[in-house]
Amino acid sequence: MKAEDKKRLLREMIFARRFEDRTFEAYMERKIGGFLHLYTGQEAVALGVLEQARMGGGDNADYVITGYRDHIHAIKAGAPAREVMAELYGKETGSSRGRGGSMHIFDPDANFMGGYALVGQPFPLAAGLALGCKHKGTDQIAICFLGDGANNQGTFHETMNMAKVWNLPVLFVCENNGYAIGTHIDRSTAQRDQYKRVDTAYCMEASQHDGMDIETVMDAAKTAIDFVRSGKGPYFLELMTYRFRGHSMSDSKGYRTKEEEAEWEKRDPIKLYSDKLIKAKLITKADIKAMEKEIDDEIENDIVKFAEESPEPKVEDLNKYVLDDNPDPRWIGPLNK
Amino acid sequence: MKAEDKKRLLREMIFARRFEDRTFEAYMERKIGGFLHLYTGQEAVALGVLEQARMGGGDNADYVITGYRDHIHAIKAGAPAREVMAELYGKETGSSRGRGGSMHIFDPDANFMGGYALVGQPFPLAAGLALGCKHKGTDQIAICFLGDGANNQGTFHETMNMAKVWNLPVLFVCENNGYAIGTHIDRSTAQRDQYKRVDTAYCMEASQHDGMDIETVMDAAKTAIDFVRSGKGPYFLELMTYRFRGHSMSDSKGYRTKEEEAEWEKRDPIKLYSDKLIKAKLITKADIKAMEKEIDDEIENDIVKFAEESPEPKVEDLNKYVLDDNPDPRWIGPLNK
Amino acid sequence: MAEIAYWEAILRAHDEEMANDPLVIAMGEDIGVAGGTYKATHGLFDKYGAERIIDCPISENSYTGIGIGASMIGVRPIIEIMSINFALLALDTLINAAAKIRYMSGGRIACPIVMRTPGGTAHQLAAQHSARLARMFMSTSGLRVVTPRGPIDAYGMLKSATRCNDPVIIIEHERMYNMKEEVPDEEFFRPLEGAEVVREGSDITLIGYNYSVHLCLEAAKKLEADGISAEVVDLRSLKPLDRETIRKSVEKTHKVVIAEEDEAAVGVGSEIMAIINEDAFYALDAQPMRIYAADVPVPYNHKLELAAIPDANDVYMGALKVMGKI
Amino acid sequence: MAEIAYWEAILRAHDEEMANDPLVIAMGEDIGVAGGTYKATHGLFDKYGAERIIDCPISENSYTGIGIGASMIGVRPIIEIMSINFALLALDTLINAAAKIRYMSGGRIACPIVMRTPGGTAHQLAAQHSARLARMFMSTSGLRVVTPRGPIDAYGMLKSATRCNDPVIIIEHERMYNMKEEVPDEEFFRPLEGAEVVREGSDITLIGYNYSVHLCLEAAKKLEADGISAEVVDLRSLKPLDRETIRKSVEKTHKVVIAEEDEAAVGVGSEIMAIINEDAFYALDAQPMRIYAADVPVPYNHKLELAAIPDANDVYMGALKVMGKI
Ligand SMILES: Cc1ncc(C[n+]2csc(CCOP(=O)(O)OP(=O)(O)O)c2C)c(N)n1
Ligand SMILES: Cc1ncc(C[n+]2csc(CCOP(=O)(O)OP(=O)(O)O)c2C)c(N)n1
Ligand SMILES: [Mg+2]
Ligand SMILES: [Mg+2]
Repeated sequence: MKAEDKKRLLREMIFARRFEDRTFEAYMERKIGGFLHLYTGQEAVALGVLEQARMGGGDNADYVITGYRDHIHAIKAGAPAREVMAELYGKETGSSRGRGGSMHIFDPDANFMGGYALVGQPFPLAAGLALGCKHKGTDQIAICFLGDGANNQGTFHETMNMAKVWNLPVLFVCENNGYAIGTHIDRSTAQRDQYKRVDTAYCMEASQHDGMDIETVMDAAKTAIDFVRSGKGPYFLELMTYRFRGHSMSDSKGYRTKEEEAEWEKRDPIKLYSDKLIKAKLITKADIKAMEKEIDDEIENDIVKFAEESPEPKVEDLNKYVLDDNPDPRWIGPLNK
Repeated sequence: MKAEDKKRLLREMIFARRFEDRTFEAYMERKIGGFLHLYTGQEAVALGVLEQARMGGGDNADYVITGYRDHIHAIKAGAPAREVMAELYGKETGSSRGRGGSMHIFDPDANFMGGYALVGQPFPLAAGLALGCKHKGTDQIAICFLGDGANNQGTFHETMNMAKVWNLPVLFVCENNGYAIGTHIDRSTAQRDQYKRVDTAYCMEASQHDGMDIETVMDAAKTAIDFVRSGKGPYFLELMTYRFRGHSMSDSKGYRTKEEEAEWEKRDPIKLYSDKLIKAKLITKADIKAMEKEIDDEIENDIVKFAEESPEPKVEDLNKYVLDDNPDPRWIGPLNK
Repeated sequence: MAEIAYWEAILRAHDEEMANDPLVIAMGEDIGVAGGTYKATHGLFDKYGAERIIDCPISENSYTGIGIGASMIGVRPIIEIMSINFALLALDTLINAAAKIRYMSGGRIACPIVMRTPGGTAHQLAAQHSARLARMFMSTSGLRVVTPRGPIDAYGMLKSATRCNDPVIIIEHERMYNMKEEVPDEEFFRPLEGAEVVREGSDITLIGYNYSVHLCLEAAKKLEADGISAEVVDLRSLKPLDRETIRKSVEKTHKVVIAEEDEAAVGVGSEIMAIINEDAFYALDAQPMRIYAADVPVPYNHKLELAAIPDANDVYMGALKVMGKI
Repeated sequence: MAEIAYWEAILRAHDEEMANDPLVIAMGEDIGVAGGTYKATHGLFDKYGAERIIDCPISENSYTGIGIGASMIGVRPIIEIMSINFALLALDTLINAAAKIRYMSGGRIACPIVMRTPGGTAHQLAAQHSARLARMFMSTSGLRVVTPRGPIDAYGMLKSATRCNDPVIIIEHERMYNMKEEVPDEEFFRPLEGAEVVREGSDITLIGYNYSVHLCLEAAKKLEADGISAEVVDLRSLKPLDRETIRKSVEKTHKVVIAEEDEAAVGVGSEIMAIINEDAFYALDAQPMRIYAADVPVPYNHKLELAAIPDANDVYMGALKVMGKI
């Protein structure tokens, strides 16, 4: 990887962190409503994996889909950050035109096929996207991010099986942060190592890696993506990570210890990567400070400003988008009597 | 096992075969309606496993639950065969009072907790029965029979996981006959060996055995049941078998070859066990003929007669059994105004 | 023009739509090698191959979800659920995903799936195979729900559903697959919206959908013998509903019976009653009436089963009552 | 007598019922160590332990099924589903198993489970967290469905539900958990059947359930200012429904508005409209009216969200219309 790219990647990580921090503030100011789930601490996972995929939308790019903790995935896939922020603000310029909110970012122009609140829903949808790619004969793949808790949904089992039986080009990325809201994985899941839930059970390629070190993530992702893209079938990639904030905004974190948090924070992915780049003399502390400043400016003066100034959806448009608003009367009718 | 018991067991197998044959006839005569799924060919599975469990109902006996192919399981658990037949005839004297039919035999007096049409439904219900046993502090266990096709339901995954996490006393018996209606397991299931779907994935004890040889089945079942009863948690027992008839009555069997059928019929569990007992000089061919005659008499003159002569439910009782018919007004009301 | 059965009509629509558009695929249990429980895809596996006629494991929620996922990028899956009772397993993906994705994405993503499934009571299949459930789909915004009453609609509506950009639920009936009707040989489409007056009449309106249209038609014949002229309306599309046709008919006859095979509570009949109250209350000359199934899980015993669901005579007697004849 | 919140009322009922009967257990996601999303089981994990306050993996269909299985042999599980939207995942086991097992077994096996779950729209949770869905349960025979409107019913009905031998679905509401009411200190039970006239009136009947009772009460106050005396009926139990109380009220006031937060199509309101037609058609002096949500998945944007659901003013305006005042 080129030095420039490494610096860009670090910038993306810092951007992700700052972006989420800023949404936190906006939530506190009641500019954002609903549930808000932040990706803080897990940045290396989505950014590292998607760095190895084809992003940006179009007929060549891969498809990305995930759960409700979706801002960073959407942005990395190519959704404009200002549109993501505008969505959180419930604006007409938002990725989902203000209809979806934080948990439901959609940007088909970036092949970002959505964030979903129902934890097990993205599995089959991802396999379906992969089936679509295969059916059309392209070499695009579908990438599905999901949590360790979500893996306990029945759709996990059903989908892993079909993905393998039909040899679908889909990469499942398990963001194993050890918790489903306040329930630790040991209390909910018999097999704590998520990749071991799929390797023998579905004869699927699967592996587990550190999700805090973005270079490790990228290496693992490259192997996985090459495998899937070459037509060998699905792959299950488990990345061990930790969320530094509560599950959503209303979380007291009473279910985990300060010691555990401190232990993980030592391995903050941004710190790890900064240190690496500094050590390799690709960047200085001062460069990073400048970068942070630039990011904050961008967030404040471009992204938040855009969100703040954008118009809300019109109330008279409430009934738009329920069904196709301009259907072909040949199929729809009304019936000719 | 005593000679007497071996002979009894052979008799039970032949009885099961003849009972199912007789229901086939009654179906052809339109005395039985709905869907009818016969256990022909698989007798060694239910009879062998349940021979090792505590049958007959009551506070000490184990609980049994299965799918729609349920006649033999119910009878072995202790449901009177005449009541099972009466149920198929839709009579008030039937196990389910004529309301359930072939797919829904229930006999709580025998701790037989039902046959269910929805293929994945018995998994969680079985785990729930086990949870109940554990909660009450008895050493009863729950035994759940289900097909290789049913294992593709999401409830399979969800239930295996919870059964292990909560260490429930439940034995899952997979009747792997290689088909789900007309779809061969290789076309529906990535991991053809069903026990390999659970061992690593849920850290569960699991093993695979021949399901046509009843002695093999009994040995495996003993190990499994001892394990579960001793409090070590759930066990998954896979038994390889074959159904000699179509899936249900309307099945043309066009999806499998005559050769495959012939191959399996060589290992007819009744033939295998008869031969063993004859070889061991515990029984003669003539004894078996006499046994068959006796069984046919019993079926015709007791069981079918009972079913034929029993009354149908009264139409005015249509609305009975929807809710508790004699509820305690303190909880139910109506509201005192 | 040839007389073909309901299942043949569905098969023909599948075949034509698959020939017309390579993006059309079919998914379901036993639809391929085994030819389909109701033969709706019979022979298509050999013609289109395993990649387009997809035999699914028994995983209703997820293969429906896979169909939805594929539809988000333009594939057009026709998904068969063997019995509407099993569709309960797929309600999450149907209601929380397919029905909502267009809206949640601000109109940016469509889910053009078709789901076909038989509802209804038939030959003693008992409680877990006899639900009707049209009501559950009809109450979900973001879905289209249609109920073809015979081969012409079964063919023409499946073709339209396949081309439509919305998720369409087609509710068939166990007892309709062998019903026959003359169907034109040339290709045609039947629209997914619009109720249809299938019999003109002036004294009373009988409203049905799916199988109950046939009960209404039979009752209308009986009423004719009594000198009562009954108009029969087939709702055809439960969602969106054609309120106009219902209103016009009630304004013409001033009397109405709504017949369905399902239980009454929060049923299609309740909704029709409610919209008649909203749209034509003052046109009513008599108390409107619902005909419906008993509020019980469907029993296995044949006599109980028959007692649990309405027949043409129940519709007929209901109409006489509304007419003040009994 | 102390003023307590809805969630505290539920917590108290849990605590008392668990103390009373060792066969009572609670199941759900995050109800134990984490104390419960709505605090309905707060502190009980420490008191009753992990075997009775069971934290479940995110496996709604199966842990509901496990509760049902346990109930078949006498255990009495109180199952929390975090949001009614997720209950769609458990509909198979609820509708095909819990609701049917008593009937299918000829009355030989009961399933005394309680399922508690909040439906309703609240603070911009968007389409996948805002469904109301009471209608889907209400249309299922074999279930009891209740909707406590405040702490007294939340406490007293949960206690009754726990002791009742049928599967009971208790539908709460995201916006009711912090509502307060004076609740007697001594133990009491509130029956699972019976609608309640929560405000007497003579000019018009406003019918609500769950959150919409509060909209009706607010509207009634406004109407009073206009000199209109509105009677408010809380349905309380959606299944079985207390038709008698509805009929009596309509026979008294001759005018009716039915208010719900859910979409109209095949809704609770449709059913109430239908039974009024059946039971009190000739008592109606004016066209009855339904007040309901827009037929859309609930949007995230706050203004759209508010526009999608009715408020007290909509009920008030509806009542004025029925009264012929506008
Ligand atoms: C089907 C379903 N059940 C329950 C919930 C409530 N819920 C939201 S997030 C969550 C935990 C998910 O944990 P995990 O998959 O590990 O993802 P993480 O939040 O850790 O990223 C739960 C239970 C839900 N959204 N969907
Ligand atoms: C949820 C559900 N989906 C589909 C069906 C239709 N169906 C009935 S039996 C069956 C095959 C089951 O195969 P398997 O579990 O292997 O049992 P077997 O019949 O071989 O004993 C199917 C698909 C059903 N009953 N339930
Ligand atoms: Mg997690
Ligand atoms: Mg099988």
